[in-house]
Amino acid sequence: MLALIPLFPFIGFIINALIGRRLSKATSGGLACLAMLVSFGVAVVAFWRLLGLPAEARVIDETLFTWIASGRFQAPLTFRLDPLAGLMCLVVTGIGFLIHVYSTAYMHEETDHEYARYFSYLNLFAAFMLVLVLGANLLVMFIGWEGVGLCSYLLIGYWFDKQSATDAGKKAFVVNRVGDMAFIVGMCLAFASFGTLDFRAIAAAVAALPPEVTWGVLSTITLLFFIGATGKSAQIPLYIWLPDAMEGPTPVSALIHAATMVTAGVYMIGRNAVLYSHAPLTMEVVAVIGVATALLAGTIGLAQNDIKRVLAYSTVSQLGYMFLAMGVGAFAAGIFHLYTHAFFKALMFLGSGAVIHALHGEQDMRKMGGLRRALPITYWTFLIGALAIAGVPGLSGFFSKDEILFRTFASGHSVLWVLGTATALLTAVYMFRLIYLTFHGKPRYEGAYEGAQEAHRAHDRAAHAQGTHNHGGGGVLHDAPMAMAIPLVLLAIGSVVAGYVGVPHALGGSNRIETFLEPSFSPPAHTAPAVAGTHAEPGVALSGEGAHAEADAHGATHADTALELTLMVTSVAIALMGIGIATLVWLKRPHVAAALAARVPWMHRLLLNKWYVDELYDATIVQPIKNSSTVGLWKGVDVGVIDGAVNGTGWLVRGSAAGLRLAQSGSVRIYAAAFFVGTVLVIAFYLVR
Amino acid sequence: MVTLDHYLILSALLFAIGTVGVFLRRNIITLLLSVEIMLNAVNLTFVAVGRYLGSVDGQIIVFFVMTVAAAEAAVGLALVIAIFRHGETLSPDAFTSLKW
Amino acid sequence: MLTDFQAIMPILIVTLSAIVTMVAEAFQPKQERAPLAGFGVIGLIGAAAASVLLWGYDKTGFGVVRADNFSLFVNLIVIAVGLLTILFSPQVIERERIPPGEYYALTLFAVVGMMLMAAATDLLLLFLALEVLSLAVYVLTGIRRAQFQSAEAAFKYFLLGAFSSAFFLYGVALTYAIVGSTRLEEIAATLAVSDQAPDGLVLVAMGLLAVGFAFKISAVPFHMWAPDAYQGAPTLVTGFMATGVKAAAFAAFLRVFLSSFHTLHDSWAPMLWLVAVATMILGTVVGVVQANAKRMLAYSSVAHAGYLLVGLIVGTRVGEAATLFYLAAYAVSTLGAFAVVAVLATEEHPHDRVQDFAGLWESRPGLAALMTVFLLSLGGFPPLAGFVGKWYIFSAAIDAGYVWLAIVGVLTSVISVFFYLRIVVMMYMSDERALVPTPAITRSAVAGLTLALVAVFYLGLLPTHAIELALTSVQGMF
Amino acid sequence: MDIWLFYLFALVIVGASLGVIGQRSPMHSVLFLILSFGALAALYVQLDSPFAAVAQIIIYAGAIMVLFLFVVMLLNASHEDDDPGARAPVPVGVKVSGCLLALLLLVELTWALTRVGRPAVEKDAASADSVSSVHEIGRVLFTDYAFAFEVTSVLILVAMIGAVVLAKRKV
Repeated sequence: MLALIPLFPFIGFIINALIGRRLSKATSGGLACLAMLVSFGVAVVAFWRLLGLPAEARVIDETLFTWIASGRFQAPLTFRLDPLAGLMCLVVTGIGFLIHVYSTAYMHEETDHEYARYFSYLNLFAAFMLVLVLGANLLVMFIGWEGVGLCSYLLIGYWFDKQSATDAGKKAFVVNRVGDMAFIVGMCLAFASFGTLDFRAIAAAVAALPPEVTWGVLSTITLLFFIGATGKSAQIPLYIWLPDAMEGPTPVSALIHAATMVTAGVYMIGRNAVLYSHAPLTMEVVAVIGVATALLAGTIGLAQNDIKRVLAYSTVSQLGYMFLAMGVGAFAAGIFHLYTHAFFKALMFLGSGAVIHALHGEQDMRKMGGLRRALPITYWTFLIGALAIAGVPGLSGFFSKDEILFRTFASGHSVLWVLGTATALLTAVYMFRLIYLTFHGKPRYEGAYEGAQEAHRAHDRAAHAQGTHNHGGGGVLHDAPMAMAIPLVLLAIGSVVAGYVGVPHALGGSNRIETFLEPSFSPPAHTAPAVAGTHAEPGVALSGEGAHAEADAHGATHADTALELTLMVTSVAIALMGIGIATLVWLKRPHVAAALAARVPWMHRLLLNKWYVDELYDATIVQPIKNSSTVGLWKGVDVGVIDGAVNGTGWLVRGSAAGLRLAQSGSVRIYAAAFFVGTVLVIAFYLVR
Repeated sequence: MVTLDHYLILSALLFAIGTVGVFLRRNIITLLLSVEIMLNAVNLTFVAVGRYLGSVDGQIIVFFVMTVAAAEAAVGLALVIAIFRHGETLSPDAFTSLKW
Repeated sequence: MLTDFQAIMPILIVTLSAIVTMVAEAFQPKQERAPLAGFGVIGLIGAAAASVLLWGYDKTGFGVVRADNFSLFVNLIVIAVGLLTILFSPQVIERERIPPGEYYALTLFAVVGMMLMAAATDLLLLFLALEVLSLAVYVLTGIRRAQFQSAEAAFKYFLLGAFSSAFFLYGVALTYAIVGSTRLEEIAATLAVSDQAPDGLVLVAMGLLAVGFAFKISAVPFHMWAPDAYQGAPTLVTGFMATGVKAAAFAAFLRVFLSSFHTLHDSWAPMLWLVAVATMILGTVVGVVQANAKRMLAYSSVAHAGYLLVGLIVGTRVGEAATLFYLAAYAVSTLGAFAVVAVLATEEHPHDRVQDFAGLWESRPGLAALMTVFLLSLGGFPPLAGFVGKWYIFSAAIDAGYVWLAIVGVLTSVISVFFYLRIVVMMYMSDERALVPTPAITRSAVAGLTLALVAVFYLGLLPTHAIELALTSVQGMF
Repeated sequence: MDIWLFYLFALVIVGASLGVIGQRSPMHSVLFLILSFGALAALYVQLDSPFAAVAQIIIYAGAIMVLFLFVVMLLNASHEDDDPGARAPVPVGVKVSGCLLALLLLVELTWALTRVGRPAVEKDAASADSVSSVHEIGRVLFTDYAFAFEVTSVLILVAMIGAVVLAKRKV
């Protein structure tokens, strides 16, 4: 049954890939949506069955067949549904389905052919993502891990006639490969250390060990996995690919680069929660990197003008939050945020897609404005998303973000808490900056002018467009069509209500989601007593967090409640302050923004240029390689490819370039010389020993 | 007194001379000849070692090596003829269209 | 006597089929075409059957040939390689005007040499087998005499091959000088009793043998011939030598170094460690910038030699089994990829540049999909054959403490994906179309491609059986 | 006496081999090589291996070298400077580094060969008869080496097919 969940999208992929070119758009799109819908249905049923089990026994294992088995080397192809995987499955299939539906409208200008190709990639992506989620061991997860990376590459570069798109695809792929490498090594090391790759077996093996206070093998494994996660989930230093990934079609950005794939890193850490909680040193690293990424991306998001880039940096920033949660041991809170974020970020991406769609591809916010009246559905749904991400009470983002900040503070990381809260402020500011620039103020889009010329009756009003004008571009602007509007509305509803599964105790809720997820983060039941003992030890405040969460589930103490309420009020105040600042600067007094930029130009330039990180990479890695390879090495080689590939292989290529050029000269003498040098060296090696 | 080492070192010297050939000459046939020198150097080792061990194995192996040398020479020379038809030249430096 | 012939039965069958092929061509009537490929297929299937029947008996023939499970496993790999090559051949032979009788006979003789290399337990016989194999492959490389590149490739390969043979032979001679015999078991016995540190001459002899093997498997820095020979040879021959020759050379390498010289593992492993690292890095780095698909695959095969060396260096049972499994996985993937290149070529256009693959997904979706699978398998993409092989080798390495070797392996295989994906990207994501007409594909080529595809998925999804076989086959070897 | 003969023949072998690679006419190279082979055969005789010596003369100097000579004549490659494809001489750097490499190899081999712990072995006169016995050679060749002998037939067959395929004029 579990196998059916990824199977349906996979069938959809096969059909669209093989005969998609002969199908009409409606058929191929419908097929892809149907595949996702059925998959979602199966996921719901499976989830329902999971809920029917007693809390401690909520695990459904399904071994399809023994993939690799010989001696010590065991890796069955097993899918596993536990609370964590169940939640992720619902998110992936549910939101995935909505995005498929949205895509049918968004992509309708493509040819039949391209349309089928698009949906086949999208289905394939969903299938791999579900394999990643459902995999019961590292190797199966790795199938999905690699698969989603590949699909992401194909989808970012989907509009391959656009140079920037193919470049972005390559960049994403290169950066991801760096992370994957660490992941594979970590996997090998984990196998060498535990003799198994099954998550539960590893958890059971680790649970018997004391937490690793000094650097050791557990820390190494977890750090390697974390590097893998930074690649996939766009954290420092490997975040640079995600903003560029916006070159792909917007629904792809929504699905892959906001709601699902990028969360794979967070999910993977959640899967290995027991392992991580035994490596407190890595946990610190995770937390610090997480909050640093959150803050950095937040500041960059403040100055971007491309609507999708703002959202992209916002995604990086929110992912940083999730890693912060993971790092302080609040696994459930991190996954909770992952889940709520999926709703509102998908919503906002789709909303931005509707805007871009309406403006025929315009993405620069400086050329938007005043779209509120023209695109009411988009506006209102987008506003809900923005309120949710800003952390306004009552919406989903509020609950999850607060939970993370509370846990961070409660675990004694007050500095990280301050930084996290500062990021919350930034989030509110840049989100509402986006809202105001896009939907409020004077229309600045070309259609506002052209449309006016075409539509006579709107001519005058458009020419004397006022702040409140609404018809100027209205003549040519269309709000989202049905297939786009319905997903927006559904996601907006989700963004509001999704948080209510995790109402904290401090507000009289029962935080059901944490209680529900907790078994996924503890070692398998039979070793539970040993773990409890370990957690009770005083030296292990960090790893004990899971246990704390459990304690909370049963009833928080008064002090905790008071603290939580205080923090909550603080962050609400911060969020409102952020919205207020944005309102003041970009809505009420737009000139203030310009003045601010003029007053502290270096700051503005720094932010606008993304802290010059891309330039730094360019100067330290890309340029030296370009220089060394243009010095006449490998003439007539596709230069674009060198650039792309060399980004990652940089120092390797540079180091060996001179010798290699000399080497393959085509002269048999040189080949023989290399042979003799080798022989002489081999013999010398033996003789000097 | 001629010891085994005399023969072995002569053989090593001969082998080294064979290896130099490829760097000096501009004629494929001479390159093949230097391979023959190398094979003969090895043959000397076999015969000498066989003699000092008091067994005929060394000589027998030399027969096999000669067979191999003959077979290699046949194929090699056929290749030389084939390649000569293309470029009307026997210089190894003329054959560098495959590179990088 | 009967045992002797039983042990060489697979070899004998293929030899006979090679001779039959040759004779049949000589005596066929002018207008008719004898089903030459058929004889080869029958012979190879017969040899495969004989290998399966011999499984587990560990027969020894003439004192110098061992039909143990190890050599039988390698037999199966090289038979598969030969079979696939022959299946792809008819179309290519027709197009390139290659003399069919000689072509098939030489291919089969090369298979004979490969099988003999894996089975030989005597260094002299090993050398002879190496020569049979090499001479056949040199000629196959240059068999398109009308083409300059083919002749050049054959010449380079031949000249360097002859040099490397001389070095190998010198190693045999020095071994003979020390041990007084060329039999592997006597070498092992002599080395085992000398308990003091190995003297320099043993190590030099071993080094020269290693050089000879390293040349055949195209390990750095003995690889220089490979890209040129691979590019210039007819594409199918390239596939054949990139897989079959490598498999046979590795089999002999494993047998010699892990039986005769196993006691000196601590001496040779560090040197091969360096070679393996250099091989993996160079093959990958230079592969990234190639514009010719065949040349790129050549560098890829250099890099793969590095991964295979990892299994040899590890030197444990698991490592050996991993090497064998990897050989099988690598063979089917590589052969499949080369076959796609080969069947796409036309008389005027070799279709071997990376740009030639532009838009293949539009014109030949089936072939594009096949190529994707083969390339992804080579890149170590789960759940395909190449991934399992890599995973198996690298985890064996980490298990045995060779962590850095595994890290270099992972790093380079991660990078290597770039050059495989370049072709994939060309096929799917290119708006320019290579306006090259693609030829019709014969039924036998379709059958061969399907077999290779099935094998890639079989070894990727259900590798257990093959791994078990590989493990059993290395058990009785030493 | 023995040692002086050895040095004489060694000198001829080395000198002739240097002649093979040291001058520009392939024809002369082949002739030098035949001379070298002749001297080598003399050393074989000194090593009580007359059979190897005879084979060396007949097979090597006789058959194989004649084949070479034949090809040299056929292609009319009398002098490498006359070759139209050979424009520039081999760069001195390549020559020098090649010689250095070979020298290094020689030093290494000599070092390894002389550092071996075993004493300088002498020929024992007792085994001279058995080593030079053609009867013994025949017996061992067709018992211990019978299979290898058969394999050489395949080898020659391959070489034959190969030579025909590569060198025949019409496709």
